Amino acid sequence: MSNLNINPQDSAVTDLDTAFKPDCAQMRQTPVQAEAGQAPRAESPLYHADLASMAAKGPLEGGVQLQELSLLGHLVIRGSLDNPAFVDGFAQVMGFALPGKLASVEQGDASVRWIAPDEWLLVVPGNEAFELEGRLRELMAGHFSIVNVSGGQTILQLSGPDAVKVLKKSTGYDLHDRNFPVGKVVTTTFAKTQAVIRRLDAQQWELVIRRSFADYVWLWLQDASAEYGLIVRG
Amino acid sequence: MFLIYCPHCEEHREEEEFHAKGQAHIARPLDPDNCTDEEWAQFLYFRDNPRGLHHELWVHASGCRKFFNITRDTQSYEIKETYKVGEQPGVTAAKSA
Amino acid sequence: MQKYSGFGLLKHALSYHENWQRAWRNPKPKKKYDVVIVGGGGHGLATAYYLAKEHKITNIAVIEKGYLGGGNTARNTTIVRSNYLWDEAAHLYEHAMKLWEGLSQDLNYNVMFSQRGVLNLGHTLQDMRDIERRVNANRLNGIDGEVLDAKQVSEIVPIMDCSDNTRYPVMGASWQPRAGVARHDAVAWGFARAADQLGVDLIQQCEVIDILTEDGAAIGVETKQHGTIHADRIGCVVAGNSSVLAKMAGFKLPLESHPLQALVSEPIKPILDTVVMSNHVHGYVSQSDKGDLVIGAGIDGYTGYGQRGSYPTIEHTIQAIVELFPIFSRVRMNRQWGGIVDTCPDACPIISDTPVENLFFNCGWGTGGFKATPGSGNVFAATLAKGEAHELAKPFSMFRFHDGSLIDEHGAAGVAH
Amino acid sequence: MTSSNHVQPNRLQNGGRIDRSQPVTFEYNNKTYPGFVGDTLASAMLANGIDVVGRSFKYSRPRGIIAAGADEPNAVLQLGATEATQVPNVRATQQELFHGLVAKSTNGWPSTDNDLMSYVGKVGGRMMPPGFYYKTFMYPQSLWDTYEGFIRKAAGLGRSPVENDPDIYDQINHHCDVMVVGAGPAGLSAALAAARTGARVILADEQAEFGGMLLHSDELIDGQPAQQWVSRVVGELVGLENVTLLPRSTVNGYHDHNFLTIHERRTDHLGDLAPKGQVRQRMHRVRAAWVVLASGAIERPLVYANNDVPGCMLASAVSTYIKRYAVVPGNQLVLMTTNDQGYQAALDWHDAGRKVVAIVDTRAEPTGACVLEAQRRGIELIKGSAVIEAKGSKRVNGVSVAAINASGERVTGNIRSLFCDTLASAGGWSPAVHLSCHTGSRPEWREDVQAFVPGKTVQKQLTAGAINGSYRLSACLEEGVRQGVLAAANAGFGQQSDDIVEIPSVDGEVEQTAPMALFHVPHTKPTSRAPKQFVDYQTDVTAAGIELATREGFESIEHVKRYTAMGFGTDQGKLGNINGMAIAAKSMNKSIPETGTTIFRPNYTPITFGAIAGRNCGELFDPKRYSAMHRWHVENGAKFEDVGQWKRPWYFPKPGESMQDALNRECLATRESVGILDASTLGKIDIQGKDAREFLGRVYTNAWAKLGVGKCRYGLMCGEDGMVFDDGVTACLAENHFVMTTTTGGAARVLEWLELYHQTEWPELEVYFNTVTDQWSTLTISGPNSRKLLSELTDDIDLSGDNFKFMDWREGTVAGVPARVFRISFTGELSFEVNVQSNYGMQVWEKVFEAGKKYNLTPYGTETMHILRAEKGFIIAGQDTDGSVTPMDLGMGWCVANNKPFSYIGKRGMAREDCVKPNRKQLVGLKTKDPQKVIPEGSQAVADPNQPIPMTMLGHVTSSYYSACLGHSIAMGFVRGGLDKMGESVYYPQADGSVIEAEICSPIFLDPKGERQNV
Repeated sequence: MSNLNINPQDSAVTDLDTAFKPDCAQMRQTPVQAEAGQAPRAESPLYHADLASMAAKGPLEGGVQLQELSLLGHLVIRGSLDNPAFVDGFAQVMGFALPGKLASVEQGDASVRWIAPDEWLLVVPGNEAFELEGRLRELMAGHFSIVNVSGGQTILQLSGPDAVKVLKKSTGYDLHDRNFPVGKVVTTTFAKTQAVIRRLDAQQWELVIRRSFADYVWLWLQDASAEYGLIVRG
Repeated sequence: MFLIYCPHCEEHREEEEFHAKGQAHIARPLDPDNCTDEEWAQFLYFRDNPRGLHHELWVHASGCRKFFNITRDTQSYEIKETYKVGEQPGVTAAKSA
Repeated sequence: MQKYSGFGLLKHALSYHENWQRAWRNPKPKKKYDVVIVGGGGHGLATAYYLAKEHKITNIAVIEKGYLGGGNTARNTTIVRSNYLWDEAAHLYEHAMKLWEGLSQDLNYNVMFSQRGVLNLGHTLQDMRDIERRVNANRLNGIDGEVLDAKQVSEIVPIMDCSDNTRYPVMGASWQPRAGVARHDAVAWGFARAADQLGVDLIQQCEVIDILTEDGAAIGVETKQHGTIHADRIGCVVAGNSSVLAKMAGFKLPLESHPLQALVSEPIKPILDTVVMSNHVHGYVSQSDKGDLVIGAGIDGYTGYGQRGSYPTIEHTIQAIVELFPIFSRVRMNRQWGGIVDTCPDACPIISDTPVENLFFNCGWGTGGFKATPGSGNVFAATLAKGEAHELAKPFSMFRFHDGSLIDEHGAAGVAH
Repeated sequence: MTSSNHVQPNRLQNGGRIDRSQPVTFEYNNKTYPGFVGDTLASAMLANGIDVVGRSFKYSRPRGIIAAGADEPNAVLQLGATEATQVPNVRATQQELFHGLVAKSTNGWPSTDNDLMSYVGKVGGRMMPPGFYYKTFMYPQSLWDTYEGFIRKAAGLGRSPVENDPDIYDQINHHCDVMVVGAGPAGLSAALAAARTGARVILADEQAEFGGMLLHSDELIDGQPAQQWVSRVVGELVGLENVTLLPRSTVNGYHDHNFLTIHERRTDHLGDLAPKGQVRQRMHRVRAAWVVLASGAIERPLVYANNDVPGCMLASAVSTYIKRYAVVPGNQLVLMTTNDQGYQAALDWHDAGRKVVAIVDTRAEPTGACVLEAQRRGIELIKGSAVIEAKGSKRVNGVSVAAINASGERVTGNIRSLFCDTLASAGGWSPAVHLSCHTGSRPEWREDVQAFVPGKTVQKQLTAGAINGSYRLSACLEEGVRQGVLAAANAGFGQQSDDIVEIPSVDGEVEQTAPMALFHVPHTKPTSRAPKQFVDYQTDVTAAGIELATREGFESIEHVKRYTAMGFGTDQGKLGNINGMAIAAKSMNKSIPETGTTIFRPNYTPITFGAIAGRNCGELFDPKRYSAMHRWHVENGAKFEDVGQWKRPWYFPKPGESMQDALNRECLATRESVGILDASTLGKIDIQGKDAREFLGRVYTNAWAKLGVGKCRYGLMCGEDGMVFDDGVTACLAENHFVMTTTTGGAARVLEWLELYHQTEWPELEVYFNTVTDQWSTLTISGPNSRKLLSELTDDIDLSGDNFKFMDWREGTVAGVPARVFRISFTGELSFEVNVQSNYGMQVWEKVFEAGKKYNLTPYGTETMHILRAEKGFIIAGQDTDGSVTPMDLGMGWCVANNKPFSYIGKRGMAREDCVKPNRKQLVGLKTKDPQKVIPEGSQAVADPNQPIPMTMLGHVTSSYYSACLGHSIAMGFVRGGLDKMGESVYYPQADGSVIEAEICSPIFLDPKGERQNV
């Protein structure tokens, strides 16, 4: 494949209608009572592993620490950097600009990761996702999309002196400081699935993984970190 | 195992992140309904399959999910260049001949 | 020409094996032949043999750029079976199977065809549906086959893990008792010796660099080492290099040449006396008479003429073998290698005339070439002799890709629901 | 039983690098022997005077230890104290000794020491030239199986364990700037030079200790003993954080783009079984910017008569055993050499206090400094001669020496017999070019060093030391430094200049004089009649065998190799290949370069399957994907079906219920009241953008232009060939917003398909695709009571038939959770698909069950889903399609819109000549004459069951079930021209000889008007 009739570069630019307001169905996906407190039970992808009681029982010594940051708001944001209405819209709502290639920005309890040239992952507290999507849709225009995937993935934090060894067993990507400075984000293979890997500091890493693979990744991480000792954080 | 430069991520990645999608620059006929069976078959099935320089389509499946092109020597497996869809190869059999 | 036999061997032993004749001559090519076969692999040599034997055309040259049987013939995992799904393929492969069954005697060369049976495992409900479908079709086509359940499979291969504890438990298998393995090099050498005996010139170290045509018809080949060699008809049997030759003749083929890897363990005492194949977990294995576990790996996704593939492909195959045979975990892998397989969009071969008159191609066997060797040569010989496709070859014309009459042998895989 | 503290007859009182403070015992063929930590199994066996370590594969000849490393062909043993820890084919020269090691020789019956097969070997030996089995066992044909049985008995070396492996293996990935292979003098200096630039360096060596030949060398580097220099360099490397040192690690494969695999043996020196919690072996997967190969060279033995009698050894191995392990493998030595280096073995032997009977130098007038050294020790030197034959059977007891001509082709003098028990031969060196060949590069012959060296390569590869044919220590050190600096500079570290690392000096290095090019020692008899002269020991390939191969016309070196099996052993011909090529060349009157070399493939030395598989086995072989409700399914006794990587509930048997009982119950409950299916695994793709609608029209076969907001539509997806490959329902959420569903197995494929066309064909269309498969949990509530049930869980969705029509969707709240409810049906019943964010899937599922009790809400799995849809004649892509059927073949022309302006994917394909020809196989319904009989899926249809084989088959059964609701079996299948054959009979011959007759009918067995779903 790969057609020669059209040059996507040209077409992308020529067709850009930045005034257009896409008509999409935004949906509040978390119960309204959530704020009221008596919310229906929400289960994160690793709910069944009951990390909390593992943390209570589990060892306190070890070279690797693992924690699930569950039930956060995940928004996949798609758009073109050639579309000012998209770029500025984001900046106005978030107060910071979309990060460039393989970079991330963290401000307060919001963080955004570069995923692809036209794709970013924005993570915010679970109960803010809906309102935030609304504001973004308000201020953005032209060709863009926002998809709420809060139920479809989860975040694992891996830290400790041996965390990098566990990662080296799991991905072929080069994790060395020179190639993977703090703040960098890469989407890559992870064991036999994928993960969005972000470096939080010298010894702390973040994995964004898909819900249906969470149990597999959990099994894998326990196995890979066994020789260093795994501390589970509730 | 190949080490492939993704022109979208702008860095080298392991082959395991990519899928090969066959020969590049095969234009879908603009008016399929007026193609002969044979013309359609050429688009559908018939390939250069060269020993030597090959322009091929790959996708960064486990990365940015973007398709792009590679010019590769199918004998030595050297990758001569990678370039985005819609762009033209800089290295061709004609040029290197 | 001396006949091979136990007695002959004894006779030669007494004379210290000093008087063995050459297995084949090393002739200088003539200027012109009735038929030139490009490609001295198993299929090309078989073609020459049957042309001479069954069609009495003996003014033939087989032109090989390297050494006889040095391509995929020397690199495959030697599995021979005929349990294909569609009638066209099933009849072609069964034709080959029948020839295999008398081949050693026919060639007076022991190709060590060992009918130890082949199991094609099923790991999902859809696998089992496809197996039922294929075996039923085989039976009605006169091809031996049975559908086995997991228990029957474990009775045939007790060392395989047929329990429910595996990631993809074995649910059953198709079983073709007449299938098996053969000594790959011996097949090429046996056909070569027999063809030579019938007067065929085997020209090694002779590379074709152009196909000569005159108003739309092929008249000969230009070679690097021996200049022009003319021929009334030309048959190309060059597997992975088919597209390269087609280009010389000015047309394209519906082929992609991919690396296909294989590997062997160190020789171990006999422990596996049948052939086990699993498409679902991607691995197949048999044990050779030397004791090596002969293991076939998956096909790499890219075009490759380098006779090597990517390491992850080997890893996935070994994972599958260890999953099926956990006891092999401490056994060691000795060597790996790769071949170049010319794959067709419908996973079936091309045995066909071409846009160029008097030029015929036999290619596209993909991963299924070795098992077809005698059948492929046999029908291609008939095709070359008569100038039109043998009955069994007709469905495999390259022009089936124009009208869409494909014979989809991997279609049955389908997608999961 | 020998006592463990008995003396080791061949062990020297002092010297060597063994740890005499750590004595250990080991078992060989049921006898216990002493040894030391620091020994290899081979050095300990030699120390204990064990001569015979195995029987040869073909001729069952007694064999002893020849070499000291990876090149050893004979000492290949079975290791393991327990069944589960058996390891076949362990090379004793590479196995470190540990306390309690249990080893057995592999061939030989009743025992290796006196093997009855050896008589067969002696007598039959001459009946077994290369390729003998191609020439025999053919007649009568019927006996081949029997013959083969005998051949197979002889097969194999060691045996596989028959219990599962208790050890674990894993993998780890590395990236480095400079990968140095081999830690001898060249490798160490290369690694140090590169490391000092700050480059990331990995240094790997197959041995337990770094240093290579320096570990048994007397030479001085920078004025210190070589061993001190080694520990100084290793010391510095250990201190550098940018350096990774891997001892006991064999670089076994060199792959494209500088990807290397390293096999590290982490615990094999500690015991049979890895200490608890430890990884036995680890594969390192390395991506290197630059590679320095410093893999050294392997000494060539000379090929002479009976050169396989135990006691025949490599000269360098003799030195290694004496100097590194303090083991002298005999009492009286005869050394035959073609070069100066060979002398060292005799000098070491003499200095160890044992007798050197003579040095036989094949050169007419050797003049090197080594000659004076030998004379200084009073060793007899026999010039211009060769050992043409060894005597003895289980141990050398003498040799025949004779003068040979200058070219080494003829014996020219009388035979002189010498008594000795050890014969060392030094035939020169073969660079270990193996790794450089793995990526397709062919080695090149260098006349001046009489060896193949690495050839041109496209890899970012440098070479240093003996692999280049540079055998002098000073040269190895210098090349190491220069290549280390160059590799680092190429990778962007330091600048390429000579003064970064000083090149170590070697004191008092003596000039080497020219070696003689001799491979095959002549005999008084022609090769064919002389006693066997072995080239490849492990495969019993002899010089006569190679000559025979060429005589028979096997002239390509690949032919010779394959015909004789030369190089096919577990040592891959490390000792024999070059000699074999030389002999083949000579017998064809060609030069070695003309004859060419065979190409080496991975692995350099064999590695366990377990290590290659790593952790990707058992539970972790492939991911298991679960829906948010999986825990509930497990707790409620579901049986699961593998669909792609998903674990889907197959059916929910009650205690004591058969599968069919369960299916009947699930079907009836759904049709009579209400059932529920977890449909979360269906692929879901969110599609947004101005041109989303246009895009759908191009990838689906039917029309999408007019689908209104709030509506759903079923669609078929074809390839460009017009063959159906996926299907599903897509809903219009808003004017520019759709959600597409795909088959469970097709999800990833469809998303990539959409991206492919968007990115490469229609980039001008404004649309974005995102997977939301995991985002939504889908609860399919189906059955006449589904509306009642749902109404109890929602108060903001008007479920009435008038306001919520079939194929509509609504947004609202279900069980307190925001939901999208689709009124679509795959069962033909009134049916609602409730989609909630997966974090709430389990919660809603449970609430639905609470409310569902009074309606006998019944969970069902994929099998019941299949039956219910089959009763309605709905297809399942992948079961009722196989990549070779068009929508028309499926009788689904209603789902194809040919008036669309854009020529959608599949339109042209399905218009091809063969796809529109009449009488194609078409999908129809099948009613069995015996209503209780269920046609097995996969059965093949024929018109006349009595026709002869091969029968003409009309098509096959794709779906077939017993329908409890209808009280009879139902089936769908393909029949040639079936759509025009309604009412006609087809027959399904079964394996048991029975035939099932069925009538062709509409595939819609239940509620053809669709009233049940439209209430």
